[in-house]
Amino acid sequence: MTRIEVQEMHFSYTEQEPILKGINITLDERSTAIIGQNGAGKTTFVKLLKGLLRPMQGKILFDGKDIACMTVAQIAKHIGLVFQNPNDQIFKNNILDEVMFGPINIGMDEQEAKRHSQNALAMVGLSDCEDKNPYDMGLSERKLIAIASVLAMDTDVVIFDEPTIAQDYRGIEKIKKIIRTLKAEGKMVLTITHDMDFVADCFERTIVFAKGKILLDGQTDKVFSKKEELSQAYLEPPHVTQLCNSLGYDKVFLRVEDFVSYVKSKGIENK
Amino acid sequence: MAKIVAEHLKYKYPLSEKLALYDISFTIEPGEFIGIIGENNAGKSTLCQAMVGIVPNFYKGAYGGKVLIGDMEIAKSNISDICKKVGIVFQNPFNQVTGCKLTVYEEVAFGLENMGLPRSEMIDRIDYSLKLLDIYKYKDRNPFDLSGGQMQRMAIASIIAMRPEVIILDEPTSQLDPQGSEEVFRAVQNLSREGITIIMVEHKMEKIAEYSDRVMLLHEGKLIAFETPEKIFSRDDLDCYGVTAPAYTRICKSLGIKNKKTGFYPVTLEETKSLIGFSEKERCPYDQN
Amino acid sequence: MKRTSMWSFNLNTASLVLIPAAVGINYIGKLFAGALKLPLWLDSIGTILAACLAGPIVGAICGAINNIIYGFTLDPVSFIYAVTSIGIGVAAGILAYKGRIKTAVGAILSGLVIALVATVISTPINIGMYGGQTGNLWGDALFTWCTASHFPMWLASGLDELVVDIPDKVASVLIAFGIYKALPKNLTVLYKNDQKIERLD
Amino acid sequence: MIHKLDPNSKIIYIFVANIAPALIGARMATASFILISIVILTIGKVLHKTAPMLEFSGLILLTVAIIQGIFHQGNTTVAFALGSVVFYKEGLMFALGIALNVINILMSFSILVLTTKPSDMVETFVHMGLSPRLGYVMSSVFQIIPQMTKTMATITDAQRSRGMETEGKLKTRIKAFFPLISPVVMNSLISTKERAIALEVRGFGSKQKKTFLNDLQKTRYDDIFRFVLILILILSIFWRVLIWLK
Repeated sequence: MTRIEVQEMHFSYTEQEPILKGINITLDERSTAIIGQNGAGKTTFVKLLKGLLRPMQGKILFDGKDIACMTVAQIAKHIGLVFQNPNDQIFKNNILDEVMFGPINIGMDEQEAKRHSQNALAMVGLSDCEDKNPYDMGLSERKLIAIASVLAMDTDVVIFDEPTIAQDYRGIEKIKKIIRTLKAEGKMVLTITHDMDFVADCFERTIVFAKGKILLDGQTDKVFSKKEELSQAYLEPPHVTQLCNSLGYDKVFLRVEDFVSYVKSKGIENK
Repeated sequence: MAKIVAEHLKYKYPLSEKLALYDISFTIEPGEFIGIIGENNAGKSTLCQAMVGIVPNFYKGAYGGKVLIGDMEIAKSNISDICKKVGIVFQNPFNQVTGCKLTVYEEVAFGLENMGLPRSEMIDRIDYSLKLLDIYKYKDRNPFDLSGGQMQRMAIASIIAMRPEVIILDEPTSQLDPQGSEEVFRAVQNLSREGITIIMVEHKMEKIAEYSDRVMLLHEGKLIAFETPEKIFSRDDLDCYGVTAPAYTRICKSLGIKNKKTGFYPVTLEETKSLIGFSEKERCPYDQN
Repeated sequence: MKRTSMWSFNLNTASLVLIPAAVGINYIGKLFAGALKLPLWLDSIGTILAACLAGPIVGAICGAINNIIYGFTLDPVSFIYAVTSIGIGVAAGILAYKGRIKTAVGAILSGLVIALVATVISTPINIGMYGGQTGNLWGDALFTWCTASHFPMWLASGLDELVVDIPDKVASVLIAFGIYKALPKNLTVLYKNDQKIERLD
Repeated sequence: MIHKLDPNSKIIYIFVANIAPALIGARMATASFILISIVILTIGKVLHKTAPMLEFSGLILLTVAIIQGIFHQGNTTVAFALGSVVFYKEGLMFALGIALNVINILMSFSILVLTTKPSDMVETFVHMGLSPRLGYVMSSVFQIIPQMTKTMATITDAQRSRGMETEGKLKTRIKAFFPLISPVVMNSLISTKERAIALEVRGFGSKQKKTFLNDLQKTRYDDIFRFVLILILILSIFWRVLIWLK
């Protein structure tokens, strides 16, 4: 089982402004959401996991091995990261070629790369546009192409940065399905997101970043029951949780279904 | 104040085979807050742009029917004249910065310089709109050094300074963090209170339900319905149009809780709270307000 | 639909906004060539691309503004070479308008033509400014050899420029062509000034 | 003080500094203007900033001196020899002339460039009658380049995340070129559409005569400075005419 241990990690771009101040955390097979305001250090954190940035202090262990002695290209074989803006990576004028770029870079042969890429495209639902130009598609489809191009690398860890931006209801449902499939395949999934309903629906564990530190970490429903800490990080709980709060429930629900079955179980009849 | 009237509006982008807007007609009264919902490519952005003349004057393409803002016919007017009556704010705050000004203050002045306003009037208007959007304190910053939420509020301030009667917001918060979104929604509410007509495209249905007087549901370029939020979100066929009702409405649908006065499911937190709270505690009848 | 002349000065906003982007692309190309230590300049990709997209006038303005900005920030001498950049923009615009940059072979040939245009314009400036040299290692070596062999100045200087320009412009046009091909058509259509609104009633 | 001069005055200076020596036709005149420029730059406390420009052109000038010194076509008088390599006086003087001209251009432009904000410069041009649309284009270049450089850093990260190598042999580096440059170019072209629309809805296409938030400020020094410059120009024209009449 894949594990990433982060020990006493510090990072800053300039001396005056520390971005991450002593992060200690162990990431495991639970699907995990990372939430917090912009500037809280979420993206910096995942860039450090990817080796794109290196910690000033502390270390990151991937399955017990310090990633400080791995190159970015070596880490790329184990950890995949889907950037927020697909336009920052797409450069081929054919979708299949674009998706195959990563797998070939990390040493898969043509056949294998193609097989993985086609599977990945099937997973994001773009199988029938393999030969299209990515730039003829809309932004939401291009985001799916970027996701496929990382999935095709078949890494043990997949990290998403804001996957739901620019997606409509159906797009978000598709992404939820992808995350559940990855989880079922035994991969570690991490997601940075601002969409709390998405977090509530899809992630077992939630980590809240605030001002370069980890403010909350735990099972998603536990995290969302901490009203005060959340408002300290300028976060609002999911809509269903807000309703529970305003009704003065002591139990907190995250999803519509859970709320409904709770109310029904109490046997309260409307009318 | 001007009414917005669309009559049999049709539009097709250049090089495209399909109509992006198909025979759309509606009337929006002055001061209304209108939400527009629908899945991606339903025509939401195209409709917004048809109300400022970007469709068809910027894109060209094929156009039919007409849109009137007061007595101004959009397709026959220049965007530079329309923009004095109708302002629009887009999704990506970054690409709306003109990119030629070094401070927030000058950035807001851009539109006013183009309108040929005298300097003193410019200053009055810029001060007013920066304060309204609560970004006066950033007036000397470089626009690109602002956070997403601040940049988006600057974009709105730049439009407000031009004193339009209608403001269109096309997914203004989709790229912002929760705090940034909240800042923008608060600003939009303020504008609505000032009596400006607001038209907002948004995927966050809870927000649409909370703010809108009426909601347009678009699908494949057609206007499916244009009703109150309660009526729209109580529909059983929302799924077919790729949209979902607010969490509160979904809960009440599952529980079968309707607002007896309107006959529809509740759409906001407050309404849901009082209905569920009532049925739970079986206390005094639901207060109609 | 009747095509308007490629020389129309009536620039729409889209093609105007294209210009700073193109100048930025020139800059990025130069930066990449430097960072990746490639033996080329690659500082006219943007100008060529803009000329292909929006015609010779926009190409010319891109070239001129490119050098004016360089003049203002890095090297005032580049003001004078604005004439060369304008020539590159105009040549690329005409070649694209005449449909010469539609295949890789066409791109290579166009690269040669553009290199020739650049040389013809630059050589007199090189002679006036630097006694005929270009400041490029390979070109100046050839120039030295030519001068030593008593070639006339214009020829030595011309060859100096040409030997640098040919690989650079061929590579630039090829890159611009590669990018042009990948651009979505609904974007490229915006830069054309000849579109009319059809009625659907 | 130099920073406060109207950019117009500085432009007039560039013009005079480069035309007058040509009219007078003496190397001393060029040298004098270089000296004046250096003085002005020193007053403005920006002389050190000319170093990168000089370095840039200095290398070329050095090779010009070497090549012309050895191979210049009119070479007859030996100046000195380094081993078996002989340098000639004519060639070296020719190179000196070139160097003086280039340095004069560099220095006179530096006054404008180093003591004026680019945005002010463009604004002056627009006040003077440059089309505001072209003015927009020029000032946005100054903003777009830092933005593109930022994007480029993100793109490099994104491609390295997909296992791409950016360092190593020439072949590896050439292979890295396309994945890095295409997204930057695509990004910037695609954003032109949104930006063009954003400008349009703020009245960019308006036929109305534009007004300005910032006023132009001309100081008393400007008048003195300009008067002196124009005097120099007239005197040098006089000089030219005198020589010509002889």
